Amino acid sequence: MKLVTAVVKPHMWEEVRQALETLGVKGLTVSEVSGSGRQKGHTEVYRGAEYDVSLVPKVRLEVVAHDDDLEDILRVMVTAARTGRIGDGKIWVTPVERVIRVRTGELDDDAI
Amino acid sequence: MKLVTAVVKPHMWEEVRQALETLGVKGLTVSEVSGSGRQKGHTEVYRGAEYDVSLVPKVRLEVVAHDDDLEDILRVMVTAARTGRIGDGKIWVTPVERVIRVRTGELDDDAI
Amino acid sequence: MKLVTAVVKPHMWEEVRQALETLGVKGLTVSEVSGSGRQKGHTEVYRGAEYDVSLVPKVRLEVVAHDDDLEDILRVMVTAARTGRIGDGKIWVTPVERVIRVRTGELDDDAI
Amino acid sequence: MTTHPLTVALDSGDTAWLLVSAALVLLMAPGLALFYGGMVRAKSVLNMMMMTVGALGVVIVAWTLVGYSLAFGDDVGGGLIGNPVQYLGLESLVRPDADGTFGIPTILFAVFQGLFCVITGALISGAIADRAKFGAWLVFVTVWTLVVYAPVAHWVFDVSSGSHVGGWLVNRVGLVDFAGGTAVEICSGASALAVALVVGRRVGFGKEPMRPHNLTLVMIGAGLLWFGWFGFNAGSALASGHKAAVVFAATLLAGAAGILGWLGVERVRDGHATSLGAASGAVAGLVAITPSCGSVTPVGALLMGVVAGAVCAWAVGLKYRFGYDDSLDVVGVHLVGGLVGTLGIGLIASAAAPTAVAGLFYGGGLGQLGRQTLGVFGRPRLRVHRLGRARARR
Amino acid sequence: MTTHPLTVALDSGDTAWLLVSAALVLLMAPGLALFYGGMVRAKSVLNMMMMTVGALGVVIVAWTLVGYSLAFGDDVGGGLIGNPVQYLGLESLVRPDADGTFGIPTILFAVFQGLFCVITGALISGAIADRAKFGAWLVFVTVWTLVVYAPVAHWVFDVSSGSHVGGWLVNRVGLVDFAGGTAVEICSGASALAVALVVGRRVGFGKEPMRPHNLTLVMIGAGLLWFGWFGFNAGSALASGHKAAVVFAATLLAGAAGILGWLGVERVRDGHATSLGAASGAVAGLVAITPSCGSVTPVGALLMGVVAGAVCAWAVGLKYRFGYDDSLDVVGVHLVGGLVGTLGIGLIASAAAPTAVAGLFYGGGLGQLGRQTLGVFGRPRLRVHRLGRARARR
Amino acid sequence: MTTHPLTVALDSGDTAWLLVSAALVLLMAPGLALFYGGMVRAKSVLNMMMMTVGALGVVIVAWTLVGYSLAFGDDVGGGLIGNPVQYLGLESLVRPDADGTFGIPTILFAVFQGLFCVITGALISGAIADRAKFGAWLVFVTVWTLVVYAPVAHWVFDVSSGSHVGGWLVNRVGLVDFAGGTAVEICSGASALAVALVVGRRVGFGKEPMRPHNLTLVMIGAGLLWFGWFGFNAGSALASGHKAAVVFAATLLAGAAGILGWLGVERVRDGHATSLGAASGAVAGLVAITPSCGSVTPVGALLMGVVAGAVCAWAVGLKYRFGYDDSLDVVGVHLVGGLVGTLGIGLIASAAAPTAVAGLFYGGGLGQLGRQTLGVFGRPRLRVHRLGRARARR
Ligand SMILES: Nc1ncnc2c1ncn2[C@@H]1O[C@H](COP(=O)(O)OP(=O)(O)O)[C@@H](O)[C@H]1O
Ligand SMILES: Nc1ncnc2c1ncn2[C@@H]1O[C@H](COP(=O)(O)OP(=O)(O)O)[C@@H](O)[C@H]1O
Ligand SMILES: Nc1ncnc2c1ncn2[C@@H]1O[C@H](COP(=O)(O)OP(=O)(O)O)[C@@H](O)[C@H]1O
Repeated sequence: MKLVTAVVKPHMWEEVRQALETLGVKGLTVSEVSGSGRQKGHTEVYRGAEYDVSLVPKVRLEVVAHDDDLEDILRVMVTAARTGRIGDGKIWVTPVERVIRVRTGELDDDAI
Repeated sequence: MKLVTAVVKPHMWEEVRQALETLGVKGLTVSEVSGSGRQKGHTEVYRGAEYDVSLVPKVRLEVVAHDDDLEDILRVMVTAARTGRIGDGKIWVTPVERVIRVRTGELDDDAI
Repeated sequence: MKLVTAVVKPHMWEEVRQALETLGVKGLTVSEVSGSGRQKGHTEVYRGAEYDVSLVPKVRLEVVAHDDDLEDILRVMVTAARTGRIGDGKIWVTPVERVIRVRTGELDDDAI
Repeated sequence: MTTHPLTVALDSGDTAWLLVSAALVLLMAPGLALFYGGMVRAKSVLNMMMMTVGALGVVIVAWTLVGYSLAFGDDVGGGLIGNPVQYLGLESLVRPDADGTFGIPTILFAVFQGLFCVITGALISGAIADRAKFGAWLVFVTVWTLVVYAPVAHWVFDVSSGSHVGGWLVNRVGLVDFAGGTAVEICSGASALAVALVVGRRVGFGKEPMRPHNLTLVMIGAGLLWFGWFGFNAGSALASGHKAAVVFAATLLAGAAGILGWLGVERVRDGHATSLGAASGAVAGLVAITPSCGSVTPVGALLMGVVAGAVCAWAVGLKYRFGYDDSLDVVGVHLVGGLVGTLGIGLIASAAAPTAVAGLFYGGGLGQLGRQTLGVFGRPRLRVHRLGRARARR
Repeated sequence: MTTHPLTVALDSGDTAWLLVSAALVLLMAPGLALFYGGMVRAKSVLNMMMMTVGALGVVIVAWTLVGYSLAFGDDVGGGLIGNPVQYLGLESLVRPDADGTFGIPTILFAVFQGLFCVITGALISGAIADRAKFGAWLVFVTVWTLVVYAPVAHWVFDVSSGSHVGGWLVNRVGLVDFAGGTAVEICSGASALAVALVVGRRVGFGKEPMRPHNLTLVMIGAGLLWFGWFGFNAGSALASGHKAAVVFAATLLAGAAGILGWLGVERVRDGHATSLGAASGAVAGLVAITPSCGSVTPVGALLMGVVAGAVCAWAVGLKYRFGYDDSLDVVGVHLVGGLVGTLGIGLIASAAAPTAVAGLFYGGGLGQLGRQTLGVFGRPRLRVHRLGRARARR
Repeated sequence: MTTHPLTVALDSGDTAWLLVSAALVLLMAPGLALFYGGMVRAKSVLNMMMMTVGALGVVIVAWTLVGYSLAFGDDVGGGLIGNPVQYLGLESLVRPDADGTFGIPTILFAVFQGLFCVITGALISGAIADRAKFGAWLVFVTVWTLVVYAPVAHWVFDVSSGSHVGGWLVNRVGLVDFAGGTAVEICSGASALAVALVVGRRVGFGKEPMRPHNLTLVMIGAGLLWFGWFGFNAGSALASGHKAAVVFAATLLAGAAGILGWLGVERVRDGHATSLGAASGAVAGLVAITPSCGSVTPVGALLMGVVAGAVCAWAVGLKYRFGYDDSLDVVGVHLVGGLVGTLGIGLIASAAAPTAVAGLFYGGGLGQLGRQTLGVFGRPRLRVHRLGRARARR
């Protein structure tokens, strides 16, 4: 099993979620984050004083997936989240050793 | 060493924390997230227009643990977080290669 | 490739970001979290009733890194985030199997 | 009801002040909604605010239709209540010839009094925060308006006509209650205690932390409340002159001193002052000065405020001891603060003040203290009695 | 303009009430900013609030320089507009001898009316929330002040002088419009419709969810608006007396009933009442009572409020049917509510009320209903016509 | 102090307006708390708001006990200060026979003036945001009330009695200062500069970004402040009539023009207008019109506002150049804005306005400009001198 973590632009996460749903992937966890990278932040001016805001708002999606679904998931995620402009974000995959569904106690592949 | 990530219902995290404490596990990191899965979101109506809110608020707990403690931790977490209703959440375990305590520079098992 | 996750004191993250920049590491993802550990929370009193607030605000930094850069990154992070007082936080490293840059579709080491 | 020459006696200055006062009391509704809304947990804030706004809706309608008549109509039942159809729908007050009793339009007096009822009713909602159904609340507050508030108002506020037995608390007993320490503060506090007991505790009361979620809202709310309170108290003078000015000053002074009283207790007991304490202290001071604002000198007002602030700061802890869940301390602040103010008149009223009554410490002997005590403790006993029955039935 | 003895006629009470009323109407600007600001998405809240604040800046300047003269100057063009240089910069109103027309200082009347223009203009911004450039908005609202509002105000509000043809809607047509149902509510609603059509829809309208981001702000805003509305309506009596009191009562009652009307529709249609509904219902009731506050009895005001609340609750859904994107429902609340109030006078006006006009249901026959209809439907046709041209040019 | 016939001269309209004005000035306290509270970082908001609320508590008590006597008592020390025991505890003002000097109750005047002191004191807290201990602040502001504010108020506001040398800035120097440009704005600004220098900079000043955390709060606060300012300025007329109306209009116009002035500078300098700029501009305009509101025509008020808005927008940058950390720009807005307004009188006062003084551009020559300059620059020198000593001792 794998954990797919995607950091994408804030208004793209809904697209990604819908794309995943077409694959039958319904479970996912979403959180608000900020990112720094090639995309520049912006400058705010308050009473003449400039403040550099280096962080850009992003949304992080986490999906625990079966090994077999991984390629499909990555493909639709990249397609759905892409705008082609700097700051589209990153996706990374880490190995998962155990999964448990709290409600039932089901394990691993059954729990996803 | 392992990283245990648990996504649970918002009002259950305190139970989980207390359950972990009985094991002597004190360190953990908590964040607010939203989840989507089998549990349905809800509909809000503003001035007659319906808005589907598909995400459900959840809390994510992250615990870096010794390999030996893993089973205990999973057990008490599942027990403490379970309500038996849809949306109780997921727990997943990923391998950890290095751990450092910032204050002392202690490493790995000493740092947990 | 590795994922370096650091949980540090809220006002230290900017130092860490700057330290990483001196290494040429620009990409990172930041989120607000709360932590529990050795550092005590505080007590708030409202109308004579005491409320224990056990969680302490922290900031989590996530950096996906090349294997070769790992040691340098850990070193500067620990140095930059250290205040020497309890609650300085933890850093942990997990293995990463795949990385994708959404904008270009570049893979793995090219995508970081 | 023929046209009579008294209608020319409308005073444009008095009317202006009462127009403003009524608007100020209306503003107390959003003020209270924010004050309460900031004190509950985040998930309850809209429900909390809706209780005040909903009360505004139904109470005003009920008051217009029959409430005002019940409170200010000619005696029915030996002064227990006013004639419910006398000013039905307030229709008869639209014509100018309905004016004349005071220097202000009668219809303005009617809505000013209606807004008192709104605030008193909305205050109660603080005791059942987090666990009241909106629909049930609307029904409750409507019934309460007609069955609890209107009679009490008839006894306390209906003093205009000497032939009315209504107003007996003031006319006969000799209670001094300028702007509603009994009808508003004690009544809302006692009703809140009753309702909190009937409705029962919140799930998790005493175990889960239920922290106020937004103290900035609490501060905005307290600010608007205080601002509105000038209309409440000084508007109750029903004229713009020396009396209103003395009352205004007392209202300012007691609120300011209330802040210091509450913060002082916090400093000593908890080690540091809090912003919730400052807001609560101001409100406690204002509650206590409500009945007494026409009876004390400036120093008396300061005393009243500082004592009320300190006593209420201590009284909000009682609910943990006695185990009733008065979520937002309506009892601790309004019932206790109202008692401090109403009984305090017996102690520190000054004959120099507009109501011209002297309390014990100002050379007036025990007489007024007795009258105040009588005025206060006649009614609550009735209510607690009824409440006992209500609980027994559960 | 020589010194004349009328200047001694200034009434301190009337003046006090108008000073307060003008301040209250100013407070409607932040009230509106919060009401609107809470309703947009989080990313637009500052832009939304800036539109009101910016309108306050430019409209007041434009009004001071020539707007007031255009609206209240002597007739030019057969009553189409006032003489734009008559009160240039309001300079001539600084001297006491400019007073005398009413019991209040003329300069106070001028700024009171200027604040009406500010609110009317700022209301429009709700229709183009999320997609207006600040600079373009400032230009628009300045031009609109001089080209749309000033003439309409000349027709509706300039009734002081019998020799003026301006004020013809009131003087000649016999329209009853106490505080600006046509000039303010219908005008802002119709302008909003026009602007929403010209500017076009938000990206994602009808697809993306665009939820109000902060209902607490909406509540604070609605509270301040209501408070300010007392100045708007009862201040329009231009005197502190019986008339102002009746108007004040109607303003309170209609707002309260509006809450119940809107919440009732929500309960039936959506299954539960919302806090946005409560705030919107109060505003809908206030909109409808604005033209009619001087013409109805208390029960009439309750009726007006409950009907306006219910009708507007239904009307805000129209934009989805017709496909125009009126972001914050200026059309559904102000245009529709303004129509309810203005036409409703023809039905439920009572001869007992200050304007002494009887509507159909109060034994007045169809006459006033006809006059109200004529007053309302003369102008919008003109405007829609112009709009058609504007869109064609795009 | 015997009963004298003058007490019948109380005017109910004037009294109504002053009752309202005093309530409005009280509302400036929460307004200021929000305005400041929104501007600091999230972690400081409650501390910031507490400074205003705490000041309200202690200043009102100090003022009631001896402050009012110090400011308005009979001369002591050759007019340096008033007799501190003359109106001890304001007790003597409770009886109606204490009235008579103006058409309003004297006790009302006393609390109105006390609220001025509250606002002036609370303003100072903006300069030391984020780094003041609450307890120390309470001590400071109490001492400041009695040692700094009361004497200055004695020189500027105590003009009622011709035999008083107090009021010499107005009576002798001929300074025109309608509602407190010197006593309030310049005094708070100069005190703030002093305190900021003594307390020193925030940790991280000039390095760490210290962004305002909640501009919506700033906007609410600015709205309440402006609303309250009508009471501050037009209430200072102490009567409801032509003068109050002219002052009211000027207060509205200068605020609106201030918005445009500040936003204009932002547009040119930074490329775009901000909501913090709009709020700040309104306040800057209001600060400048405070001394001058009785002396200018409407166009003069617009000028005053736009210049103050622009100059203050530029002046807030000075702290970075000179390296003092005036957290919320009390110096840049209140000291500078107060100077613009006070000196501006010498330039654009119009003889047509209530104070009947002509400035340089309105044909009045250099005389008034000289008097204004003298009035302003006599005192600050003293204070800076004292400050130098204070810093040297550190
Ligand atoms: N090495 C990294 N580790 C973690 N997150 C990263 C890393 N690089 C980029 N990110 C995340 O991806 C986002 C987009 O990256 P950026 O470099 O701005 O654009 P792009 O991916 O299009 O080149 C960043 O805002 C950050 O949240
Ligand atoms: N595949 C997944 N990857 C990541 N998070 C998941 C996944 N499936 C579920 N979750 C998280 O677990 C929560 C509960 O899941 P849900 O399917 O609603 O209920 P249950 O786990 O009881 O079947 C979700 O809200 C989501 O946050
Ligand atoms: N086992 C753990 N798993 C996850 N996060 C941890 C763990 N231990 C500590 N943390 C995080 O590190 C923070 C600091 O830890 P703490 O024990 O308070 O201080 P220190 O690391 O200086 O000993 C905590 O607030 C928590 O966020």
